[in-house]
Amino acid sequence: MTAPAIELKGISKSFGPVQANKDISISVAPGTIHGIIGENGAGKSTLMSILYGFYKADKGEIWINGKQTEIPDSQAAIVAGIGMVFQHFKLVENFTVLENIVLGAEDGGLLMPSLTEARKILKELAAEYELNVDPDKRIDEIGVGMQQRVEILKALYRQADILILDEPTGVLTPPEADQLFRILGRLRAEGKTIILITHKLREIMEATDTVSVMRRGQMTATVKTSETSPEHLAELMVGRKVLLRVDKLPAKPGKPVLEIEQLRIVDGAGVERLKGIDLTVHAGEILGIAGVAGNGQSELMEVLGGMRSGEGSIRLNGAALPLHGAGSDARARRAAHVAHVPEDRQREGLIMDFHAWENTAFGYHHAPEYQRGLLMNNAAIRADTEAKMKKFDVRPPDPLLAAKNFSGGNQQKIVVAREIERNPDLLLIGQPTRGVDIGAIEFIHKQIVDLRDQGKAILLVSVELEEILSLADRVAVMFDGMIMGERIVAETDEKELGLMMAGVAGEAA
Amino acid sequence: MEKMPKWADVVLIPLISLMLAAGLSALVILAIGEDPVAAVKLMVDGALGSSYGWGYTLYYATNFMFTGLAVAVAAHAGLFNIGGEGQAMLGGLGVAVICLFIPWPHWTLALLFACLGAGLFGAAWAAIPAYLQAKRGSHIVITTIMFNFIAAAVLNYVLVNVLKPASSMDPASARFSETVHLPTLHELLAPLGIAFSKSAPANVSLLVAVFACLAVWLLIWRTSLGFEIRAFGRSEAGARYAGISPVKITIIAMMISGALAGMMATNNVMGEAERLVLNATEGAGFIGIAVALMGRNHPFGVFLAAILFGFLYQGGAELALWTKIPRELIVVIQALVILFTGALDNMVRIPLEKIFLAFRKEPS
Amino acid sequence: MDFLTLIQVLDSTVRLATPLLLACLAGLYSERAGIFDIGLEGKMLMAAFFSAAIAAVTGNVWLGLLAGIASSLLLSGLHGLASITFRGNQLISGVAINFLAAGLTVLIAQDWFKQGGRTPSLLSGGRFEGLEWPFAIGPEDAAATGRPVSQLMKEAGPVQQVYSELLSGHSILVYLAFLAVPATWWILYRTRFGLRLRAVGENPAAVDTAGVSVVGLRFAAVAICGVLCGIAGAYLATALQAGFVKDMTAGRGFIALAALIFAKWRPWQAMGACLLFGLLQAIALRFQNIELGPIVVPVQAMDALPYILTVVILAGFVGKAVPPRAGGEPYVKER
Amino acid sequence: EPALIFDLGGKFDKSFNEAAFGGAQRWAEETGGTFREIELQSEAQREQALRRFAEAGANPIVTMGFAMADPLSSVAPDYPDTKFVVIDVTWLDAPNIRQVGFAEHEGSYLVGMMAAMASKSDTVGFVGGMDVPLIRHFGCGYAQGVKAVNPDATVIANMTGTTPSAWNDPVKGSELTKAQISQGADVVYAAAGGTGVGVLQTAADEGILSIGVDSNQNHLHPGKVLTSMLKRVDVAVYDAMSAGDAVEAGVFSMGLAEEGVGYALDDNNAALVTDDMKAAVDKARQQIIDGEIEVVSYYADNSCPALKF
Ligand SMILES: Nc1ncnc2c1ncn2[C@@H]1O[C@H](COP(=O)(O)OP(=O)(O)OP(=O)(O)O)[C@@H](O)[C@H]1O
Ligand SMILES: Nc1ncnc2c1ncn2[C@@H]1O[C@H](COP(=O)(O)OP(=O)(O)OP(=O)(O)O)[C@@H](O)[C@H]1O
Ligand SMILES: [Mg+2]
Ligand SMILES: [Mg+2]
Repeated sequence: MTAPAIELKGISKSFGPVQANKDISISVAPGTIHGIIGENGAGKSTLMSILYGFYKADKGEIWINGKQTEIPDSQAAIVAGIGMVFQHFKLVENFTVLENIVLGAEDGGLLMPSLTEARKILKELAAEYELNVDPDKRIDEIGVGMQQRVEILKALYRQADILILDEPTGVLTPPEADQLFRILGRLRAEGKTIILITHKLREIMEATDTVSVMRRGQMTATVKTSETSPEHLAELMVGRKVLLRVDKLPAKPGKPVLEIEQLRIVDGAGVERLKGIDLTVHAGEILGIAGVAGNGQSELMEVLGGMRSGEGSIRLNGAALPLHGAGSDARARRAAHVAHVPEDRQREGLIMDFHAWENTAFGYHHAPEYQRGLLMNNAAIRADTEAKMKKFDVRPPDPLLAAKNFSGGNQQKIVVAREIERNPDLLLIGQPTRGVDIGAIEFIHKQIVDLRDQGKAILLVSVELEEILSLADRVAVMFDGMIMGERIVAETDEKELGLMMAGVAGEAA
Repeated sequence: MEKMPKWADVVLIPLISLMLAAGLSALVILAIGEDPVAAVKLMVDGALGSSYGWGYTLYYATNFMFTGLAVAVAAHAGLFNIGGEGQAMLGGLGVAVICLFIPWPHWTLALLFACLGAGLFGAAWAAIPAYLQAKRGSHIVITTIMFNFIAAAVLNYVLVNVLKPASSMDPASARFSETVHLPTLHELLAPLGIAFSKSAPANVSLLVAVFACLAVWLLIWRTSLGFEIRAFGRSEAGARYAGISPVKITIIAMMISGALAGMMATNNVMGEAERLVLNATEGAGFIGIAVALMGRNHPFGVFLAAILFGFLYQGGAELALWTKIPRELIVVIQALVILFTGALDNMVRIPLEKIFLAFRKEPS
Repeated sequence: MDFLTLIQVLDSTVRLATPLLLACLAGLYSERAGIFDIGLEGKMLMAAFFSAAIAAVTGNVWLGLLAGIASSLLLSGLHGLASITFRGNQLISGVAINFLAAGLTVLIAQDWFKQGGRTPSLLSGGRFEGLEWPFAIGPEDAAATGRPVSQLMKEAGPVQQVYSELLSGHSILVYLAFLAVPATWWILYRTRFGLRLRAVGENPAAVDTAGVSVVGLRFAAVAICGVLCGIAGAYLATALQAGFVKDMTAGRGFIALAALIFAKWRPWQAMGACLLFGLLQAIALRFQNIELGPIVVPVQAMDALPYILTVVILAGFVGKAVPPRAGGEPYVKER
Repeated sequence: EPALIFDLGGKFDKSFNEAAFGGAQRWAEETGGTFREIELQSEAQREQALRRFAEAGANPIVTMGFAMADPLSSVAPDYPDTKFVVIDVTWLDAPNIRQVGFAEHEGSYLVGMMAAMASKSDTVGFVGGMDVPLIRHFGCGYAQGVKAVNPDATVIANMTGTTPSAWNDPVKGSELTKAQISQGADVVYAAAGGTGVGVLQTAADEGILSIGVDSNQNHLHPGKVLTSMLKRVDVAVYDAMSAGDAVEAGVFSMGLAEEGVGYALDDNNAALVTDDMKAAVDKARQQIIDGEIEVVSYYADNSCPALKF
């Protein structure tokens, strides 16, 4: 029997008070693809970063090919034959592809010979694995799919036998993802060992040989893929049976609330991010926007929320909202009864160092009920916060605790409470349940549906198709800054939407 | 969960940093062959042992309160205003213009307008780097440094070519008229029957500075503008989400900061020298950095730290007067305070956090 | 202005640009590696003092140079400790270092020499003296002909004037500084070290995950910065002048910083910027107010011009200065 | 106990302030007394230093330089029992200030003559410190001396700056000297406080002669400093300290007759000063004292017959 390619024994790691990995052990056989799944924040990236020497474990042992190996830094990992493609790429943006690949793996003190040599090897690798990239393009000139290839090539150039990929398909379209899996298959056939982190059960089922499940820093199970099912894995992931559909009555759409026509955005670098969007959201309905991350959904939310300017026209209840200049900022949007739960609550929706009560006023800090003469009425804000915390079951219900000291789900509840309780005409809500535990997911979903049933319009952006399918009434798919098509949720399925997400246009709805 | 209780952050860390700085300073004094204990005694005596000493300590402290507040307000907006020196110089120009060219009937009125003039000049000098940062992305630290030098050149030019009276040799403005003379603590306290040294320069600007501390506290923690400044300082993306204009807040915060730095001139130019001289600021703009760091950007902390530095300054002047220790000792102490409370903060913080974490873990 | 005067102004430009250039290149290494350094001034000042002090005591200028470099390196180490090891604020660390140098130099000078914070004047062995090139007009020619050098120079042809006045006669550190420019270019763009250095200033995580030590690279960059600042300081005290006086750097560290931004962190352009700023200084030194027809440019305007130009460049009105992307940020892996 | 306040150039400027220090030192050695002293770092400190010494009971308080005029005028009335002494100020109106001025133009005249006699190129230089009437006063006397010997000689004059930092900028002194040398000057007179150190250094490096000021600076570069224009600040300080708190207030002028100014002759420059030179200069000295030669003062109508600034 051959020794496992990787064996981790009792790995623990904490970041200050956060225990990211607790006594984790895992073993991966050589020449296999091993999947790792788990909710956001479960500790997957941390574990792999430890294996790659990026973080140092507090406790535990690493065995590579049957030998105990110290991996104090990435150099050691590379020497041990490990390569890793991080969730967030580690590339030098204004270097060329070639320079990125040789960085750290140069032979000799002079650059030119290394680059010449690397160019040759790169050509061979590209031919062998269908990984074509232009070695002289700068990283900031190529797309994310290309950048991922560069990362994979970096590992192969360093002759990695063990390849770790952290959520590689999050930024890829389905066809790109398919190609990736073909390449992985070929690598496996050559005897390389691959660890694949993903949230997508379908990818696990299709591509892996074995799969491990992580929950809250612990390894809950390792099973053969052939001996499990998506439902089983989901249960292992969240620790109990998962409710796949939200209970809700059919929508009763009313008059149009939000009408978007020919909306365009050109970013600072001159790239067109939105290429003429037309959308309508009616009162009493939830319109979901599906799509692979980075296809313009964030920009759409930002321009609607008043965080950036654009061209075209948007009307709210028939009245035009300015898209740039005076009156186009987020404050004006709030005044027009548009509420916005942003995609990234920690970066945008909250000030992490502010107390909960300050965050409750955040964005509405000019509201008359929060003022007393020239000063802010802190007492009123605190009382209001307490009421909202109670209603949304925020734990602990302490307005004086800083936002960063709440758990992700409770942070999200603070944001959702702040926005929904304003009783807006239009709610923009992005990734409402990202990194939120299952109990909070159900609660938040219910709040959204309730708001709809009060006859409000809701625009929901999510990269989780499942969430869209269970929550939205209508769905529009975005690809490359355009709407590929709209569907009634009840009349479509994952497969059709997946094709549209890949840029294959469906017939207009 | 917090890594460490708030009091440790606000009190313990600055205290330990200060002790480290003090310890090293003592070593420096030892190294140049002097007795640190005697030096400290002399400093305490000279700075706090008499109303004369207090008068100077408070005079310096007034300067540092203004510049410390200036750094603190900018810091709340996430901006490092290293240009307090230049803004204070321009503030001096503002005061000189107000005092020289307008015949004031009474000092109260003059002070009011001097505050305005100084604030306006200081704010204007800060507004340009702020605008360039907000609109054109120029690094504000570099631009404010550059503006310090430009301010020095401007002041130099104005003093030599414009304000210098024809008959005079030194590059300084004419003396202000008697009517704009600000009452010193001696004059203020005499009616209350309190005897205070006649020759110490601490004056009514001290009250302006204390009032400024209060006003800044209100502004930062009690007004929606302060709320926006703090929010922007913590997260620019968050600010944009909340409808807080980064451009507007950057410019406003820097202008408030510049105005505060400029208002220092009511103390040193109007209250003390009663004319504008070259280098009137004597580096107070830079000391503001140390003061704000020590005071954790809180007005009350700034108030305390300003008095500490006022003490250091007056004590240091006494040292230079009565011993062989050069005045530069204060510069070294100032450097060490900035180093430990600012740059080497983590050196104290990380072990402390570990200790607190260990204590918390054990019971559970 | 006649040709010879022009050459003389340029000659003085070269002398005055040298400390700027050395400090500017020092900053270039540090900032290209992602460590902002507003402490150039302090390091130069420290080096100026120690080089003059040791040269005065030993009478050997080379020992002085070494001492200057060592003292500057010490401050670099402090900056590294604060900004790399303890991930502190690089700007604040720089401010502290400037004050530390301003205070310590006077304190130590007073303790050692009791001359009010200066060193004794350096005698000839304690200074870097000008290197007369072969065939350049010099004192020997004056002695041989019995006429002053200035007269001989005036009568010489333009080539000889450029050769004797502008190129010849500078101290070895001047030539070293100008040689450092191509050397820096070569290191930065043609060596492995340069590639890594530039990378660590752009994205330290990329360097880290590529198996190269971020801390090591950054300390190396900061150390090179220290060495160059040390030479710059030693040049001031032992070549440009004959001894240390307090605050003798007089803002040159900040002008160098300005030049670095002006040059957008590139070596050849850094030389250009330093020569330009050196020229401004040379003009301001030689002429008080400059009359350009009806307008009189006050000397203060010349003094302020480097700073104004830098602000203009920073504002992006004339090209945009984009600093290394990771500049100023400590590399923090674990929050 | 007397006190001494140095001006911004600092106690060891080898020139003006150092001369004062020398006088105080001599007084201390001869009487065994002690004195307080402080070196100012900035304009803003002047008043504090004055007050601090007055508060501490120092008497007399000797101060250096015209920049003390303004602070003195506001501090002196507050301490009527304290005697203040100020060098280079003669226009204040206070009963407790002793104001000492020097006839710098007379001393400068003498060294100007020597410069003209030593020059081979018939071109001599003058590097002034801060551009104020006082320094023009120096330059004017110097130029008159030069022209007296050689009416065709050229005098190149430069000022270092317009602010007090001009007293302490050796780099600039050095650059200005280089410029003057390239214009043919082979004797340079520095009246620039600490800046002069750079002037003398460069002159020595480039092989021309220089003339020091205030203190005897001949020893700085033996054999290369032609002479020094002595301004007996040391005597003024010594006298004031010797008189103690009984020092007489009022305005005093010290010229050649009072031996308040002169030129320096010692071993370091003996080889440079020819007998002819010495004879001519000593003769002129006597003639000035006797009123046979009138050296025009720049102060008379703020202009100079022999030199344009
Ligand atoms: N560098 C860090 N410093 C401090 N805490 C961290 C750091 N990286 C991760 N954490 C914390 O450790 C925990 C595990 O994070 P990790 O990134 O490993 O999760 P994950 O399973 O990869 O999640 P995701 O699916 O979102 O990528 C989280 O609570 C996270 O906030
Ligand atoms: N650096 C400091 N120096 C002195 N006191 C401080 C400092 N920082 C905070 N405090 C005081 O500590 C208390 C808590 O600080 P802080 O203002 O951040 O808390 P808070 O809960 O927001 O209270 P508040 O609403 O009164 O501002 C307040 O009374 C404040 O004045
Ligand atoms: Mg992850
Ligand atoms: Mg508070």
